[in-house]
Amino acid sequence: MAELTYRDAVIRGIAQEMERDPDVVFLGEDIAKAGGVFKATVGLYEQFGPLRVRDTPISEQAILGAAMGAAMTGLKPIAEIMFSDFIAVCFDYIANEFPKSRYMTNGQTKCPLVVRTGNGAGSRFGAQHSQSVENWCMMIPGLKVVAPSSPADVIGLLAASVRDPDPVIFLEHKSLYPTKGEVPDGEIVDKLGTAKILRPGKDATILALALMVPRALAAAEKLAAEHGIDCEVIDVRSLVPLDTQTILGSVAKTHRAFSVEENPRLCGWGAEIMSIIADEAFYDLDGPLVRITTPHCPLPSADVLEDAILPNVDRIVERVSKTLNS
Amino acid sequence: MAELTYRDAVIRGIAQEMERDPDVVFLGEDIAKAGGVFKATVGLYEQFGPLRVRDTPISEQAILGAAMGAAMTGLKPIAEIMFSDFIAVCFDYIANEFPKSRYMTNGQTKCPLVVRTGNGAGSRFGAQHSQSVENWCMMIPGLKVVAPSSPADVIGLLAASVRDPDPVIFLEHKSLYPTKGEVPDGEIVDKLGTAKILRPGKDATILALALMVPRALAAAEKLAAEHGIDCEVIDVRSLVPLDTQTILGSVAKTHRAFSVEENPRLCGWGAEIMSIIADEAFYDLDGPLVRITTPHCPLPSADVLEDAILPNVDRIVERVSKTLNS
Amino acid sequence: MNDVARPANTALNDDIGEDVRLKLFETQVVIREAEQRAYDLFLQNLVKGTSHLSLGQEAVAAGFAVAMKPGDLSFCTYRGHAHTLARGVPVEKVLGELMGRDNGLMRGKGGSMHLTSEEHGVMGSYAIIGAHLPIACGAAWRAQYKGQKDVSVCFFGDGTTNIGAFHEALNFAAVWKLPVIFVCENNFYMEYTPIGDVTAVPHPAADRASAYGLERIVIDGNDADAVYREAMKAYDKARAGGGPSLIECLTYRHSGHSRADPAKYRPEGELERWKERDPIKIYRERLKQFGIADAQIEKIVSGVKATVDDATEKCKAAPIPPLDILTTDVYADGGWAWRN
Amino acid sequence: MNDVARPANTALNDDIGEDVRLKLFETQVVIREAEQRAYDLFLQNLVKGTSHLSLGQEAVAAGFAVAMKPGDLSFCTYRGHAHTLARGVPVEKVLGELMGRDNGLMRGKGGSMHLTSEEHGVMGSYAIIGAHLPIACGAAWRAQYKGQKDVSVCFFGDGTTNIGAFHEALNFAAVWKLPVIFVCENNFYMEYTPIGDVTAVPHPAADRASAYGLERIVIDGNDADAVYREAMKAYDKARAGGGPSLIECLTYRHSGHSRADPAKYRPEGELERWKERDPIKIYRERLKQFGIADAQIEKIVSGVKATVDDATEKCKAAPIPPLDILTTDVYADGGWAWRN
Ligand SMILES: Cc1ncc(C[n+]2csc(CCOP(=O)(O)OP(=O)(O)O)c2C)c(N)n1
Ligand SMILES: Cc1ncc(C[n+]2csc(CCOP(=O)(O)OP(=O)(O)O)c2C)c(N)n1
Ligand SMILES: [Mg+2]
Ligand SMILES: [Mg+2]
Repeated sequence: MAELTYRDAVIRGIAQEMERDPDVVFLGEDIAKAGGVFKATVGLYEQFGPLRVRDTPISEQAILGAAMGAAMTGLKPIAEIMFSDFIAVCFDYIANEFPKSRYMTNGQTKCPLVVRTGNGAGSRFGAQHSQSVENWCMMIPGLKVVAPSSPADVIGLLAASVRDPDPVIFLEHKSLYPTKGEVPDGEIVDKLGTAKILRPGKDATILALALMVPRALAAAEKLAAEHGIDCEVIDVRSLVPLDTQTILGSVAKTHRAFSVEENPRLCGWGAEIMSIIADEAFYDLDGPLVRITTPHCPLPSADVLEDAILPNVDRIVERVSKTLNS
Repeated sequence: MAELTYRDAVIRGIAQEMERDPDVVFLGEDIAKAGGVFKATVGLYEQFGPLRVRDTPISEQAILGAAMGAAMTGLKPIAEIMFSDFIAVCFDYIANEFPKSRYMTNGQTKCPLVVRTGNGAGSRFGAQHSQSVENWCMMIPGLKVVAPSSPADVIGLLAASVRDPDPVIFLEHKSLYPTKGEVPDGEIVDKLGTAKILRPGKDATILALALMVPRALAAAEKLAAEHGIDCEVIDVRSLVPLDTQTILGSVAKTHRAFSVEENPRLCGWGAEIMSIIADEAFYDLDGPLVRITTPHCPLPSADVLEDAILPNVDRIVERVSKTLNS
Repeated sequence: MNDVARPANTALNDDIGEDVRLKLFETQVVIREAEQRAYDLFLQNLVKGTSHLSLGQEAVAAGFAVAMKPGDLSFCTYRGHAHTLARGVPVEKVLGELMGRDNGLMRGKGGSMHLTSEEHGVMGSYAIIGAHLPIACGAAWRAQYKGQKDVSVCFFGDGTTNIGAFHEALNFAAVWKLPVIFVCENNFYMEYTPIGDVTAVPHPAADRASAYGLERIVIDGNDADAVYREAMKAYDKARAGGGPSLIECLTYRHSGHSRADPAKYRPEGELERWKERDPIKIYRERLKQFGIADAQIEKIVSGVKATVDDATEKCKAAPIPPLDILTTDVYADGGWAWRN
Repeated sequence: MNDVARPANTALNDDIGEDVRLKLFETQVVIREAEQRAYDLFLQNLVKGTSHLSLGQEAVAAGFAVAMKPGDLSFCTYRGHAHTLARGVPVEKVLGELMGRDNGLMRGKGGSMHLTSEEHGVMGSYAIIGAHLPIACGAAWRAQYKGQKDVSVCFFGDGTTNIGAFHEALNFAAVWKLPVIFVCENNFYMEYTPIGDVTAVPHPAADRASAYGLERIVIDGNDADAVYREAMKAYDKARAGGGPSLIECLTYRHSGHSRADPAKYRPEGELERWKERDPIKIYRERLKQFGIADAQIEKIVSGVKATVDDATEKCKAAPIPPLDILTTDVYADGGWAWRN
């Protein structure tokens, strides 16, 4: 066991997989010699050399297209898109190429690659560098979509993503990079498609992802202490595949569900999950399904504004307690 | 009153607005001299001349970027993106530029433009030319998103979109182009953000969009005739702004809701609406909220396969009747 | 077309030789016959969907394919029947796919615009303009990284040179010195708009080569020998680690952009002028010039016709795909489960 | 830098003249002082978020801005403070925005990367590489369509020339003959990677000009006179209907890419060599050469310093933005309602 930052966990996760398999290669902007703009790839160039860790031009379409062509023909590329907002400039690969090739070719084409990207708000970068874009990916059939909240999950889910035979979008939360957590020694390999119950509870289920996970946990403690409400907190971790068993199992027990989403409201992952619950677990429910999201609005830059717009502990506590007490 | 095809309604809608306002200009690939690949812009070049109706290179980013710059500085551009799937190659404008500029600049920047695009399946074009991408747009804060189902709505909503001071994504369904409908004479201007109850009913609410609207209506007739179930069918028409009043009002009356979505399942507009109903109208509900969507899967090309994958009348009838009778 | 390099060599035993020439001819005829049949089947409403024919452009596909080694990789567009057939994919598989039959290359799941046969090195047909140029770079990167000697060849049209992905791919390939060949089939039109109306330079590909430090290459795309020679040069260079090439082939499509297009936008006489330079006509004469007997030529043609006829009958008799393939092969496990 | 055109004219009353020269100098000093202050405030933790300084690149911003007429439009990147200040936007508004104060240009809603002041012709700062090149085309299209005589000027870096939108915009502008000027500030680095490592040609912009039928232009971006002259030429051409220009300005940023970057990737001595060619140092000497007295120069500098000091105090004292602006101005009605 060692304490590691989420940032260093990314490095360790990539290194673990590159050591294991010489077909794992890594490309992106400023990721090699400079170690990445978030310093989340420091040392990989030195360890694995210029053929396996390659700096690219500012050409996101070339980055993802090249990753795909390499994946189709025998490599297991990891591609970095520096900020997840930039997925918009290479969205054709995310939406039309990676996820459709296997289906269209009746199973001939494989596409085992990972797109790592810095997602989410909290760095005062403003509207074009702070978005939570997990839903841009979740809504596309054929992708897998993962968003870890802890250093140990970073390593384990990254390993699982690299080993997965399908294209995986791996969303690292920028505001989690400096956070720390205990990480077991040795190889770590987790499983995609598995949510984690981080805090068992009986009164309500709170679903959260990435940066919202620590906030949901803190809110649950406060709800317990101040309102006597015992919440079960689930870290969804993997949007696709989605662990509906764990989620529906929890709702069957608590009879109430809340989502805490960093994304702007419309068509968020919470909407999807709530629509599943409202269909399949309707008769388990004791009351409304409530989503706590960032308002459906671009993100502001100033610190006070950015802090105020995201879901936070107090907003979660208030929404959950008011809903359950009404 | 005259009978018009949906295709000709597009032409008439654009012409109506270009006649009214010389600042309305129109650009896209093959839209001018050739009249558009769907023949939905025939005659506009002849009527309005080469300065107002302009063919572009195959440069979707340039098309949308140019539309934005023109809109910011005083024009009211209509830009065509030939197939909605191609939004993926210019998604930066849809996701990061149009919808954020006004907010980021604290209201300084305006962006009054319309992106028209051929959306949806049914032409045996395969996975990269058949998608329903309304949710790619709906999930982005700052856009407006419209999808008409009838020729009259095409004209009225297109006029409202062109006159709207915000960026509007206007989704024309490719399979509806040849369909016909009655259209009033003279100028037609509709209102964004308004759903339409096309068939009143008391037993369940069916929400549909674009090509799914005629199917939902046909299903409702069959449900009435064969199952004695009286469905209210709502054409959602405008995803943003969303007419939640009409929708919630209907659910308050029927106590049951279904969505019929052409899009692949995850994070569809139906998920959003169901999550709103499950929160705000929970106590109105008599049973599960059910979404009928295309499977979460790319689209096949062969006619039999394509026909089988989209929601159709029988599938709607079966889902609704089974759900209500269980 | 003043700047087109025309082959000067007319010696009997020249660099190309008889075997290759016969192969070049046969390949062009296969494409011609199969495409014409696809058109007929469309008129009979047996080909649904869209389809984009290469009638008139056969020499490009044949020249590049015949010059390939097994293991070399082709990346095509929606106008990909020609390149798919040129790699030896059976006509039946192609027509079956166009007709949406279970015997199609992808059992009807891909359709005309997405022909793929990895076993023949056809790594896919891509229907989003420009998308496959970066993808071909990736395949070439794999070859470079693994020390494998195959080349990746990427075909696209003149109109494609104006989209962003073209630019990114060319720069990327040049900087990484990848064994990838970019083949621009300049047929002078994007869909219905003349390329000159929307392009800042006369040669949409070649006039951009210098922007990537590449040689300016324009060839006669209707002469399979010229294409073959240029292809060989480019492949050799790529295999030797010399990096990418960008080759602009001047050619012309005899039919409309897609099955829906009567191509009324063409100036009068243009099609006729190009038909005089029909690649198959040119090549028939070439074969004669090299002393190949008429009978041998006719035998090839009739052999191809028989194959196409046979394929057509098989496709007509083939079942439609079963609905249980609707949601297969979304993921590598064969299924489409997005949840547990 | 052998191919840089250096101004030869040293006559006292040359084409530029004293008034413009003083304006060029002052503009550069404003940028220098304001940017240095931004850096100090960042060290004091008063500037949050990121910021991208143009220290060392002032001559480009000054030269292009001073050559503009009122009504001309600037389109900037995340490295946009310089261009914003050069159009006359008050220092206080810029620093206020960087500090997230209510007196900022956009009241803290945009931040350092999105400075916009439409009343000064600053039509936005864009943080997605390449996105604003097509947007500038659109503004130029409006001018062309309406017969208005303004030009749209779009600034971007060397690294930006490798993204697709660059290519699409250049071709589009050239084909439509738009009054738009593309200004590449080649500071030899994308974020931390030397541009030469990832670009197929030595001059990332100029060596691509011919791909769009444009003239190859490379100038000394550290000499405000050279910049001013080239700007005037390009603007005149654009206003006369002669279409777009692409101008590559060779320059260098003295600080790191952004506030987080110590710029350790630079080879030793590189920064020092460029500092010898500091644009403000160069221009101070130029002024002397043209007989401007030291005292007058110092007066300009101290005037600017006083302005920046004053702005700093005002920003420190300014309130933070009220939370009720959090969701305003998403839509034109002032609000953010996505439902009724
Ligand atoms: C991104 C994108 N934009 C537009 C289209 C529609 N489209 C299909 S083919 C085509 C013309 C392509 O022209 P060219 O590259 O010259 O190839 P050709 O069809 O002549 O072989 C267009 C515009 C598309 N498929 N993808
Ligand atoms: C599409 C996109 N990719 C990557 C980035 C991250 N990024 C910001 S600035 C930068 C370097 C830009 O280099 P250059 O164009 O030379 O401008 P400079 O910063 O040197 O002024 C990069 C890669 C971005 N903002 N947008
Ligand atoms: Mg063409
Ligand atoms: Mg730079």
